[in-house]
Amino acid sequence: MTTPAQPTTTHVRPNYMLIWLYLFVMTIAEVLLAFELPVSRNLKLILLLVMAIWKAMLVALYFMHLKFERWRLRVIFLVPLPLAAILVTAVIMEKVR
Amino acid sequence: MRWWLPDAGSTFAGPIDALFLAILIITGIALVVVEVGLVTFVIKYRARPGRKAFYTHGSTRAEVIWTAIPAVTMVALGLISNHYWVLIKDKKSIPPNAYHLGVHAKQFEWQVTYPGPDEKLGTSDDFTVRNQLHVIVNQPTAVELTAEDVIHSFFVPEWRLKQDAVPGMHIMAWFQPTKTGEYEIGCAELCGMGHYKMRARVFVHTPEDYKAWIAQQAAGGTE
Amino acid sequence: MTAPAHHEPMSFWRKYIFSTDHKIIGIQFLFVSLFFLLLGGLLAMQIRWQLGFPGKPLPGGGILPESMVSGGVILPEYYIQLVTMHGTFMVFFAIMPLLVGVYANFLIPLKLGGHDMAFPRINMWSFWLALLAGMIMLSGFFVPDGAPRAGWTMYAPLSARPDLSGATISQKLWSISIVILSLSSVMGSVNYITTVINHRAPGMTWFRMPLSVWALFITAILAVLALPVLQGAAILLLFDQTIGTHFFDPGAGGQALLWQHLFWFFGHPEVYILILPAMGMVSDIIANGSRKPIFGYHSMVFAIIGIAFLGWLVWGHHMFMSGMNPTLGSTFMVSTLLIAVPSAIKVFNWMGTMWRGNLRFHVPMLNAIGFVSMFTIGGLSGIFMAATPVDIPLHDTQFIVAHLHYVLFGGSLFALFAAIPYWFPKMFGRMMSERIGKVHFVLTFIFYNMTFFPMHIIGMGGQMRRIYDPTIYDFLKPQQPLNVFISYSAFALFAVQFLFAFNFLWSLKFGKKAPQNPWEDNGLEWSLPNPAPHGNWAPKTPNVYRGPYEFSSPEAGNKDFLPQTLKLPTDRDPVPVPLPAGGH
Amino acid sequence: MQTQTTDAMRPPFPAETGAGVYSNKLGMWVFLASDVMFFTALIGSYIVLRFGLSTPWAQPGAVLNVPLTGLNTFLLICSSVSMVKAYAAIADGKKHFLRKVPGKTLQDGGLKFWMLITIICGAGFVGVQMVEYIKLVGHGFTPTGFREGSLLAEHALADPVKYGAGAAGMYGSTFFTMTGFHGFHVTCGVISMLYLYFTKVLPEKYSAQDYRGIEVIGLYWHFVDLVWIILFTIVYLI
Repeated sequence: MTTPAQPTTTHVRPNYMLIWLYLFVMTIAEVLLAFELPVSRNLKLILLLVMAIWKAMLVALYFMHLKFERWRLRVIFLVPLPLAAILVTAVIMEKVR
Repeated sequence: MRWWLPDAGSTFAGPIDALFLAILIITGIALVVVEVGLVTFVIKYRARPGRKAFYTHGSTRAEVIWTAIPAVTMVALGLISNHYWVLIKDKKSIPPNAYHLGVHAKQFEWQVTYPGPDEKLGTSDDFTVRNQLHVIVNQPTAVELTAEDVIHSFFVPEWRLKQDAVPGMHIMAWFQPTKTGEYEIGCAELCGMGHYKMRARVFVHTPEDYKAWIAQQAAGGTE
Repeated sequence: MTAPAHHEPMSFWRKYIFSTDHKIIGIQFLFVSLFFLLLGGLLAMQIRWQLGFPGKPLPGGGILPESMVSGGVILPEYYIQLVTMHGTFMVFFAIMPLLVGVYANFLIPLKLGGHDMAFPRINMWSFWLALLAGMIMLSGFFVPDGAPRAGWTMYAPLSARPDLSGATISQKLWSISIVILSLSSVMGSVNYITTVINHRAPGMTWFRMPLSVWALFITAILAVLALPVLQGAAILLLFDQTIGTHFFDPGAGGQALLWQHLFWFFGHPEVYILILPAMGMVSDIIANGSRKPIFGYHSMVFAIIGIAFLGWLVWGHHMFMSGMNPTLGSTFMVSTLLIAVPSAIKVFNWMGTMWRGNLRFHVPMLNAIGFVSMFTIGGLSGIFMAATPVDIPLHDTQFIVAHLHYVLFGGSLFALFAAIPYWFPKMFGRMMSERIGKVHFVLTFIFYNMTFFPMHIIGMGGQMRRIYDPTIYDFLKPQQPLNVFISYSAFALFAVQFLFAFNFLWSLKFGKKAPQNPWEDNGLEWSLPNPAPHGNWAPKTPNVYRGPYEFSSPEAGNKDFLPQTLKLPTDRDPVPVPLPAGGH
Repeated sequence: MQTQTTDAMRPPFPAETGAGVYSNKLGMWVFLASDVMFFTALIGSYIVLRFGLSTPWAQPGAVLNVPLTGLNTFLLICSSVSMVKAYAAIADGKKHFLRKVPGKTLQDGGLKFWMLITIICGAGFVGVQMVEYIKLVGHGFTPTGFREGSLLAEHALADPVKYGAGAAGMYGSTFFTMTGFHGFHVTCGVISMLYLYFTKVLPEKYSAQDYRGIEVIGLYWHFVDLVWIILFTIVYLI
C-alpha cells in the first residue's frame, strides 16, 4: 500500500468520556423508567425507544465518527435502515388487517 | 389438447379471462415489436465490407417515448387489475348472502365442513366430509380456509380460484359457481410427499339437489 | 498477495488452488459452478422424465438406490427432492456463482484497471466457503432420508418439521449450507463494492465504467443487503429444526408466513442478482457486436439502479395467494408492474444500439441477441403474474415455471453462453470454436423455446408446480401430450449442451491461440496479453481516456474501435488521486 | 507522486476518490451495512412475532435478570469508550501502556492500555452473558420455552400474565437467538482484538501515521455496542 500520508485531523476531537457519561446516565434512566416510574405503558414504550435510538445515535455519531465523515460514507450506513423499516412495516401491516 | 385457460365455471372467470386476453394483446404487440425489430436489424445492419456503424450515443426523445409508453400502460393496467383484485380477495367483498363452508386442509386431504340443514356453521348439526366439496350453482359461497400442518393451496382452475391455507390463519375465500357439474380441487403449494395426490372432487348442484344431498348426509353420513 | 509476475514462481498450490488472484478465483468459480449447472441439468432431466412419462421406469434409473426409485420408477419422495435440489443448485450454486462469482471476480479489476481485488484473501475465503456450502448441500443426497424436500423456497412449516417433510438430516444441511453460502456471498460482495469504489485506474470515472461493471456493482450492493436476511432466516429455520424454537410454528405463536416474508425479501433482490450482471455483460457484448456506442448509456445505468431499487419493494408478489392483506397486495402489484419500465428501457436501448450498427455475428453476439429476445418473453410473461387477478389462476402453476426459466435460462444462461466465449481468451489464452458455438446457439435456441414455451400453455391449463403425476387430474389429462413434447424437447436441449461442454473443454487445450484483442474491443482488459498475467498491469497502472463504448467514433480513424487506454493527441493525462491513508 | 512507490510487492491503486476513505475502512462500513440487515432479520422477526401474538408477553424483569444485564450493558459501554480512547491515543502516536504526565495524578493511557481495557470489558461481557444463560437455563428458561417442571414453569402457572405463559415459547426462541447472535458478534470481536493485540499492538506496529487496523476493529466494536443498546431496550426493558 502507499506510504500513508499524515492523517489530517480536520475536526476537534469530541470529549469521549462525556459521551460515555451520557450513555451511562441514560442507561440508568432507562432502567428506572422501565421499572420504577409510574408512567403509562405506551408512553414508557415511546420514551424507551427514543432513548435507545438516542444512545445508538451517540455511539454512531461520536464513537464511530459518523459526525465527522463525508456524506458518501454516511450513506452506506443509512441505506439499510429504510429497507429494514419497509420489511418490518409491511409484515406488520399484514397482521393488522 | 387444450390451448387456453380451462372452461369458465364461476363469476370470476369473465373478468380474469378478459384481463388475461388484454394483457396477452398488449404483451403480444410488445413482443412482435421487439422480435420483428431484432430480426430486421439483424438482416439490415449485418456487417458488410465498407459499411460503418452510425456513431451516436442515443436519443433522449426516443428514450422518453419508450419510457413513457410502458409506464402509462402499466399504471393503467394496475388500476384495472386492482378493481378485480379487491373484488375477489378482499374480505369486505364477500356478498352478505354468501353460504358459508369450512375447508380444512391437512396432509394430504381436504376436509369440508358443511353447516347442515340449519345453514349455520358452528352448530351441532355440522358435518364434515373428506375430499368432497358440494356447492350450489349461482350461490355466492364463502369458505373459511384453515390448515392443520403445513401450507396448502386451494385451487379450482375452472373457478379461477386459488387461495393458500396457512396453519395458524383463518383465510376467507369466496366464489360463485355458474355451471353445474363436477370439478377438481388441486393443492397448488408443495405440502410434502403426497402433494400431487391431494385432490378433491367438487360437485356443483342445483339448489334442490344440494338440499337433497345435505338431508341425506345429515341423516346418514354424519360423523 | 499481489506480487507481480516477475517475482519468484509460486507453487502449484499457491498459484491455482489457494490462490488470491482474482482471475484464478474467478476460474475456480467457473469450474465449480459449471459442475453444479450440469448436476442441476441432470436433475431437471429426471423431473422431465417423470412429468412426461409418469410411471415408466427411468432409463438408467437402476443405478439409483431403492429409496429413490422403485423398479426404476421415480418415487414421489424422490421427485420432490429433485425439484427442490434442481432449484437450489441452479439458483444458489450455478447461476449466482457463474454470474457473480466468476464475472464479478474476473471482470471488475480487469475492466477498472486494478491489480487485484481490495481484499484478495477474503476473496479466496469467499470461494472456499461457497465450495464448502455446495458440498454440504450435495451431501444431502447421501444421508439416510435423502435430499431436502420442501422446494427451493423451503416454505415453513414444511421445512421446519421433519415429521411433515420426511427429511430429517438434509433439511438441516440445507439451512447450514445457506448460512455458509450467505457468508461467502457477503464477503465477496463487500470486496466487489470496495474494489469498484476505490480501485479504479486514473481516469476511470463513474460514468466511464462499462455497464457490466455497473451491473456487477449494483448486484453486489443487492447481495450485501439481501443475503444477510436470508442468512438470518436460515438461522431461524435451523434453530426451529434443531433446538426446538418456535419461529415458524403456528402452534406456539410462531408465524408460517414470516418465513415467506424473510425469504422473498431476500428472494426478489436475488432475482435481480441473477439477471443484472447478465444484462450488464450483454450490454458490453451488444455494443461490441454492433460496433456502436451503447444507446443511452446514462439511462442504462439509471435503469439498473431503478430495477435494483424497485426490487426491494416487490417481494410480496410472490405471496399474492398466501392470504396477505389485499391492500398490501395492491401496493405490491403496482410496484411490480413498474419494474416493467426500466426493463423496457433496457430492451429498447439494446435495440437502439443495434439500430444502424454494423453487426458482427460472433458467438457472443448471437447469444446476446438471443438473450434480448428471450428475456423479452420472460419479462412480458411476468406482467401476467404481476396483474393480481390474472395471477390467481396462474400462481404456482407451470406458467410461473415457464416465466422463471425464460428469465433464468433464456436470460441469465444465454448471457453466460455469450460471456463465456467472449472472455474465454482472457481467461485461458485460447479461443472457443466459433463453428461449434454457432451450431450450439442455433440448436439451443430452438430446443429451448420448444421446451419452455409450451409450459406457458400447460400452466394456463392449471398444471400445478411440483406435482409428481399430472395425469391423475381430469383437467390436466387433455394436455399430457404437450408434457410429452416438452420432455422430448428438454432431452434434446440437454443433449445440445454437451456441444458447449465439449467446445469449452476442447478449447482449453486445443483452441486457436487468441490474438491480444480478438473482438476488437475497447475495454481495459484487452490491453493486457492473453491470458492476463498475475498482478494484471502491476506495477504500472493504465490511464483511461474515455468511456468503454467508443466504437466507430470519427476520432478512431480507419479503425472502428477506440480503446479506453489509447491516448489521442487531444487527450490529457488523468491526475491520479492517492488513496486516503491513516485515520480519516 | 504516489505511483512511484518503492514498495514493489504492493503496487498502489491510484484512483478517483470513491468514498474518500481507505479500502479497509470502506469494506468494514459495507460489512456493517450488511450486518444491519442481518440483525434486521432477527430483530424484525422478533417485533413481528411479538406483535402478532394474542397472549401477553412476559413483563420486563419477570424472567430475565435485568440488574445482571445492566452490569453487562455498563461493561460494553465502557469497552466502547476505551476503544475510542485507544483510537485517539494511537492517532496521537501514543503506543505506550501507561505514562506519567507531569502535574497530573492520573497516568496517561496509551494504545496498549486502552486496548487491554477494551478486551477485558469485552471478554467480561461474554463471561457475564454465559453466566446469565446458565442461570436462566437453570431456572427453566430455554429456547423452547419454560422447561416442564422447572421453577419458572411453576411461577408461570401461578401468574400466567406476569410470566407470559402463553408466549413462553416465542419468548425463549427470540431471546436466545437475538442475544446469542449478539454474543457471537462480541466473541468474534474479542478474538480479533486479541489477535491484533499480540500481533500488532504489542509489537508496536501501529503509529500515528498508520493505525487503520485499530480504526477498523473499532468501527466493528462500536457497532456491536450499538446493537446491544437497541437489544437491551427492546428485549429486557420493553
